[in-house]
Amino acid sequence: MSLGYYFLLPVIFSFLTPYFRKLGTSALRGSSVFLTFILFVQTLEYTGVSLPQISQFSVAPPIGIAFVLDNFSLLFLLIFTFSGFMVSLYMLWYFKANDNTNETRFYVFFNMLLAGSIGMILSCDIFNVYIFFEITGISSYALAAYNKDKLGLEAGIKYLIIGSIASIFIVFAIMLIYLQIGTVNIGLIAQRYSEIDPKIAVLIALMLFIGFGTKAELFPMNFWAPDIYQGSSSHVNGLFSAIVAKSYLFVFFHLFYLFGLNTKYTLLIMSLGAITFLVSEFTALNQKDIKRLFAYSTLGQLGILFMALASNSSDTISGALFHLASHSISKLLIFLVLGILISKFKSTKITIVGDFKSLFLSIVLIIGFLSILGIPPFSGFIGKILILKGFALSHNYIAIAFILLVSIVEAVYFFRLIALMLDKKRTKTSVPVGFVNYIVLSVLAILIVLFGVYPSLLTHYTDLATNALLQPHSYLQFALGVGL
Amino acid sequence: MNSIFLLLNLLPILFLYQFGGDLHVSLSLTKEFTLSLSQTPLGTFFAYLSLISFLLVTIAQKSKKTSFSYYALQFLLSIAMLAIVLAGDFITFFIGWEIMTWSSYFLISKSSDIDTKSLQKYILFSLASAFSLIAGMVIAYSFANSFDFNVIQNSFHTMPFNIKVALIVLFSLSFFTKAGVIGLHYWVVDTYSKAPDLFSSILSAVMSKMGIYGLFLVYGHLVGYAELKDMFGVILNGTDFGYVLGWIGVITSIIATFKAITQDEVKRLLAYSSIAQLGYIIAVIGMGTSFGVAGAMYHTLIHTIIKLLLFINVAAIVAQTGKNKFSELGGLIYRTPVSFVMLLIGIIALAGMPPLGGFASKFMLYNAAIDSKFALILVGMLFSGAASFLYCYKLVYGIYLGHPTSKDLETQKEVPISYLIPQVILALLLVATGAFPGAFIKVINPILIEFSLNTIPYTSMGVMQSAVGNFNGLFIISAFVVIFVFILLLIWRIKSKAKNNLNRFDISYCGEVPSKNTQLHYGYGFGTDLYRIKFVNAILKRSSSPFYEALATQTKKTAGLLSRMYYGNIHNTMIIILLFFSALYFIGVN
Amino acid sequence: MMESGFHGCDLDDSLKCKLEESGTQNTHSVMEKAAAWFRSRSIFVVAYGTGCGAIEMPPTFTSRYDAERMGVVGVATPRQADLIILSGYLAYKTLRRVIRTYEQMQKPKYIITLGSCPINGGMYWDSYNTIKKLDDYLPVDVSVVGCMPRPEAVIDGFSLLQKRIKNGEKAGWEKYDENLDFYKKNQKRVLGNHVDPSYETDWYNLENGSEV
Amino acid sequence: MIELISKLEKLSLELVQKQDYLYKVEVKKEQLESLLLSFLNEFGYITLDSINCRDDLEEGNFVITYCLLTPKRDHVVMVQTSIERENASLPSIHTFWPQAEIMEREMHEMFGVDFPGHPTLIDFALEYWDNIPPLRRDFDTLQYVNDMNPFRGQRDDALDAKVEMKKKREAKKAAKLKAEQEAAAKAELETQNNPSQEVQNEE
Amino acid sequence: MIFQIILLIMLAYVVGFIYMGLYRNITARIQGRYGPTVYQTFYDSIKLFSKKNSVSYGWMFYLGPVIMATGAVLTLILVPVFSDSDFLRSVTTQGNLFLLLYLMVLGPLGNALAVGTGGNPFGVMGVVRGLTRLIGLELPFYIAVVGLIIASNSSDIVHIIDLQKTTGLNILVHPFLFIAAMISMVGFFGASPFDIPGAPQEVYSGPRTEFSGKFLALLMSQGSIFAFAKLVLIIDLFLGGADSLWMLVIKTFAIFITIIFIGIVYGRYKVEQAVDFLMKIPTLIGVIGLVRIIWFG
Repeated sequence: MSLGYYFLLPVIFSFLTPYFRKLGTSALRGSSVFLTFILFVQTLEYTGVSLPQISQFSVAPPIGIAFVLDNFSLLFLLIFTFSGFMVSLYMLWYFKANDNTNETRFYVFFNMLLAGSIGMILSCDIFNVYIFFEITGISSYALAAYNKDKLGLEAGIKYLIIGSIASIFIVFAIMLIYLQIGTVNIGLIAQRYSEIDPKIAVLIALMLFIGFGTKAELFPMNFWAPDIYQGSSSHVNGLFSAIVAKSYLFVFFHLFYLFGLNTKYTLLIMSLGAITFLVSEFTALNQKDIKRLFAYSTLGQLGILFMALASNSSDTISGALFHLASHSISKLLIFLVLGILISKFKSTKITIVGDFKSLFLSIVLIIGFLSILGIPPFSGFIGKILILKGFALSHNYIAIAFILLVSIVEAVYFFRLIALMLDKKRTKTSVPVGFVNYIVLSVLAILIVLFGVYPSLLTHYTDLATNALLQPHSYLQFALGVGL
Repeated sequence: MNSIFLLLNLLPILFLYQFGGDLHVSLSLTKEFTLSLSQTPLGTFFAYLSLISFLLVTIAQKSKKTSFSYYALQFLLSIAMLAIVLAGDFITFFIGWEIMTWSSYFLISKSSDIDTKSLQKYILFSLASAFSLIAGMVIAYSFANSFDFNVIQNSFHTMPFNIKVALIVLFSLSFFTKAGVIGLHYWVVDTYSKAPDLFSSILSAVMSKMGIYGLFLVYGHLVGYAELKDMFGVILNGTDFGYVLGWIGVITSIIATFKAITQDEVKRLLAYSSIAQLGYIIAVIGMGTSFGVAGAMYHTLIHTIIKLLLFINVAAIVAQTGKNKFSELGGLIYRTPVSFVMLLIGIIALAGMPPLGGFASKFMLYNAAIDSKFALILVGMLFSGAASFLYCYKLVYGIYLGHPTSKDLETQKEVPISYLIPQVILALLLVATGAFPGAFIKVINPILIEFSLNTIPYTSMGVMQSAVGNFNGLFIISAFVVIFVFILLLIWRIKSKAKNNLNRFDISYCGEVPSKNTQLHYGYGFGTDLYRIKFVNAILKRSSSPFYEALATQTKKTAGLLSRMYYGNIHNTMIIILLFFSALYFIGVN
Repeated sequence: MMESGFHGCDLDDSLKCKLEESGTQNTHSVMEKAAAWFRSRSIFVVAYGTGCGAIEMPPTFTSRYDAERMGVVGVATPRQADLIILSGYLAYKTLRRVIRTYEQMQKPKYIITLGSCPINGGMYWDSYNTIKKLDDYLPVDVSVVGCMPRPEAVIDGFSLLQKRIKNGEKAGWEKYDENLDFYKKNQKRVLGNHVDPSYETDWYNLENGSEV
Repeated sequence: MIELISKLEKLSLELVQKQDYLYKVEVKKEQLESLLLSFLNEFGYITLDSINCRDDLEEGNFVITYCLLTPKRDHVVMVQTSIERENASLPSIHTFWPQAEIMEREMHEMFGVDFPGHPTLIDFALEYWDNIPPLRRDFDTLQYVNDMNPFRGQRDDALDAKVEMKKKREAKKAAKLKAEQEAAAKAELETQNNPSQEVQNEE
Repeated sequence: MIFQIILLIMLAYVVGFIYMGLYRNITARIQGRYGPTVYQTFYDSIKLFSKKNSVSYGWMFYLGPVIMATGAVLTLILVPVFSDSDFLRSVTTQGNLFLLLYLMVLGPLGNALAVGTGGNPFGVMGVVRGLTRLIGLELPFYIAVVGLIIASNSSDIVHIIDLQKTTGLNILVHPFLFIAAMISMVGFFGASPFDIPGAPQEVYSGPRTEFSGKFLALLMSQGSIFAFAKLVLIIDLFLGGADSLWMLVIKTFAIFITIIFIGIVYGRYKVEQAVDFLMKIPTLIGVIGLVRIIWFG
């Protein structure tokens, strides 16, 4: 299968969604599961293939699209398709158990979101990246608001405004690049980026930084994020946390290393990441709304990822990628469980985690929590220790101390939730889980444990991805070879 | 269920017995990490200590209704501890350490009277300890390029001095927190007192010993006592490092002892007592002499036995009566005589009284201090020992002696046999360690060789050798028994003539007749004298809780301040983004 | 000056009291004689200051008159005491405590009273609240008369008691044991149904049937 | 003092001066509590010296007197009230003056006056007293004492004091008489036997 | 050896009782009284043994005094009574100073158990006061003992005695330690100003409140044996031991009379005052002696 189908299939499915709806709800839901399953299985096939690979669609040269898959994007592709598959399975239960009036709308934008985010990581043309960026953005605005409730609509509008601002910066940056170099091919830009007038180069870098940084929720451009998370449904939050934020992160660092910005801006991004981590974890302490709480937690983890990915050392980046994958799985798990709880209790107070009675949900939720905290034998621990080990090897002890100290703050609210869950004095209501969810959540939890006890499963890919990120010459070769 | 887990608990012991001695297994986790088990004499000692403790506690659980998850978590905990003590590298050690942390957390949360605050205290301090450990281990990794203990040990002397100090401080902080050194003990008391009654015995007897094991591992194995001496220099006959640690231990022990006396809750008293006893161990662990290590090892053993005995005893009483305060208990001596005798043996050993094992370990500790000529530290240890008589007496008086404070105590039955079996075993162990103090030297000597220290000469089972005199445990215990029996026979005549079993209200009470409503149990009054002694008052009125509470409040305030940024006004967000961009641009361009 | 007790009761016809004459020899063996001698040489006193005579106790025991040279020494608790000194009138309320204290003492035990009030009520003869004859309720060994007796007289009382102990004469506590019914009946008469539970004997409670 | 008199006049009460430092005011039982409160709060009689009770058996009354003092201690005001002997009851004033608590407790024990609202109306000096309260005049102390505590009888060898005194007096008289007689006789004898002595003295 | 032990106990019993009698007699003379005879304590003891009955509150009430007496006898036989003699040498070599320090507390703890069984709150108050006082009391004594152990590099008493023959008596060599130990000894003998546990005016007679007759006699007997053992320990540690019976009597009497003279002129400290005092002055003196040994010895 050509790489192009990664983009095409979701788009087609997205457009066909209303027709599926007419065939019946099961056809609608089944189509989504089918699509994500196909994509996931296809991605798994790519793990055994030598990379990078390229495929081109030329409408009429030079108009066309070229996709390049290298090891770095493969890791993200795995995460995205897997998360998408899990969410689509989860939705089987969700729309059965809940109000399904907006079902069609959800599936349209869900498929679109997949298309956009996958396109963003595969595209090797900066203008196409922008287009996919916009597709992802629009579908996320719509997903945030798809329920048409007050909070959701507010979130959607806010997201839209912020998204537009970010787009403006990116468009300007691309424009400047094109004016300076005369190409939008990432490979060419990367090769000739050093030729740009330094002042303009700074401007371009900053504009890209602001644009993608805003979307990737980096401090101080992330003040909007908690509102969006609070307004959206929980499974949408899972998508935001596991796919959308990660796709922006991908582009951010992909360009960061390709354009050789790592020599100048490492310290800036690392410190901003650290501040993001610190501020969000502290802010999370006082939250009373569970979705908002995990929004801050997501911001905090993104902070660590920014710190580690910008660190310019292969050990740390490998650890960060592991952590990224682990975080995606864990956060997805948490948000999906929260979705079950919220749909039961019709409330988003943090006390709902103390009100339910279900051994299975408690166990998987605690596994998710402990994994994010980085406690063995769960996958988060491996990620965290790899990051710390990387920092230690580069003798960056301040970063180690910082991460560990703030992690204690993080532990405060996570264990407050766990204590709430274990509190026997609260009256507990039993919560129906649903058959599909048993599978989905078990798979996620098992993966967390599996990566925790047998990390080489994942470290293999993260190491390859790190190499691909830091030594991008083969990627560049392919990107340059795009004959458009 | 109980018997299944009893067998399951036996398995690791049998495994260790069968394959033990020279166990070296390793399993590659990633290309950097390996999980490896490597058995050392030190680890073997601690492994047997913890596994047998778990076995005994499981026996005691027979008559207490316990859920499957409780047993499973407890078994997981025992395996985690086994992983800690047999670990050959830091990754295994740390994984064991963290599994221990969270499995014990869930076990503690199974208690009926646990509250969120205590749970938070426990887990945050445990995590702080773990993070301190993780910081230490990654720093060590950055120089040794391996997490393996042997590699780190070999490359330790090549590290810069400040890194060495940082490593020692980080590891010490981590293990001190687990052992509950004063200042870092904030979690200990609440946790021990609110955990499930039988699990408190594990917490105090075994889990705190993991901190001690860690200290041994770091000081004796990774750093090495010779290296410590080289690094910090020598004071008197010991190391500077040992002197500082000595004072830390002694101060811990003194403060905790006085705090223990004023407690009203039985398990809180035992918790403080646990802190105090671990203070002794910490006081001698850094001395870097054979006697220091031997004393610390011996006291580790004895303290484990004593605290298991006392906590199981108290758990049985709490389960039987449903009361856990001295002011609510009392007068159980003739209702539960066997329990009383067991507790009596426990407190005699805890106070360090001669015929039992408690004295043997104290003797070793004191000899260690004498050996290093740390006289003031020795005086401090003796002083704390003298003060500990008060809480020992409070323990036995408050529960068993005096008057029953409520009616149901007067018709109490003896506790179930399953509680008594482990107690009897432990009491016999205390007698045995008292009678044959020399036997343990055989266990210690391989550890001393492992730490490349001189071995302690072994003459016979009954005699403990020391630098300044010998302690013949066998002689003392037999002399004690002979004289005791002799005097008992002498006054047997008195017994036969005395009016036995007097009504408990028939006491000299200034001509008045106490009634059932008269407060005759002195459980409340214990320790109030201490508040009037200036020095002790200065200790008692101070507490670490204001500091930690202030820290919590300040954190909360900071959080409140920071969360104001996220108030959701989209205009401001836009302005901030633009301003940030322009600021960066001006900085970048210039 | 001294008067030995047990005279009042046999005049009261309603209350039968089988009291022997004082002065009966009670020690037979050598061991008992030796023990009696040691007993006379060492008398532990609990001084129950019931009335104005309490003020005579301090000079008796301190430097001026120094009862300790006779082996008479004060102790704090009735458990250790051989002798109780009742120094003055006894209200009913006090009597109740005195009986209790006496019963807590260990045998052999003795009573010395000071002043005339314990003998015949003294100046409180018509009080609604004071007993007149102590020997109806407790066996008095030695009564030292006077209002109040000076320390010399008290010491003379001690020496009389010592002499009687040394001679092995039958002491009050033996008579108390033998005539428990008599004493308990008298005690019950003035103290009503509220006699303190006696842990020495359940005599009272058997009759009364009330709870201990 | 003038204020006090005028205030009392308003209440149609009369302050009678008994001695130069002693005043008395008689009130009815219903007025008592409010009057005492105004004495305490308005006129500054912060000291309750005593509460006395007199048993007017003939009139069937208890006369209760509260003695009040100011901090100057220059005069005493006695507030007097009389109450029925049967089921005697008074409002408790322990909330005004705390010392009244123990005074009322004693009065309850000795006279049987009830104080509703009093926190500790338990035994004071007596224990388990189940007779008429001992200071009531209808309680016959002598009868009670004789019933309870019979007098100590005589000794067997005791002698009748009157007879003995008479005997003693007679013996004394006789002795005196005898002595006088003897003296007279002696003097007579001497004058008879030694007439020479006088002569010698004269010489 | 058994014979020797019995002989030693008899000796301690007699000497102890005579010293206690002397204590009362001398106290009386200082107070301007005639005082009891020297044998008065002996009379008391026999009288108490000949009491017709004594109360008991169950088996622990018996075992308490027995533990106490065992502690006293064990202390006695472990302290070398005669230097340069084979008298009980095979036994005394088994002991060391740490052992004795703890054996000295075994008695009070055994007593405390019996008192607790007795159930009299006044008794327990006395015990608590006693144990609280012990906190202060032990401190100077510990300092003195630790000082001697470090100075002579042995916790063996025989060795300490022998060493004094060459270095001179410890009372002269380590006067500070001696003063500290003596102040503690005043308390160990229950003399003023540290006699709060049994203060009759406050808590009946403290720990002994419920003990009557034969139990009290047993307590008194063990007290006198124990007193003798403590005196012997002090002369062993500081006065070079005794090589004959006469030296033993003279030296112990000298120590004993000092304690009497200290005790007689002081009033009674409250328990907190006692501990406060003991933690200040004697401790400071002891620490001076200790620092002198460690850093300048």
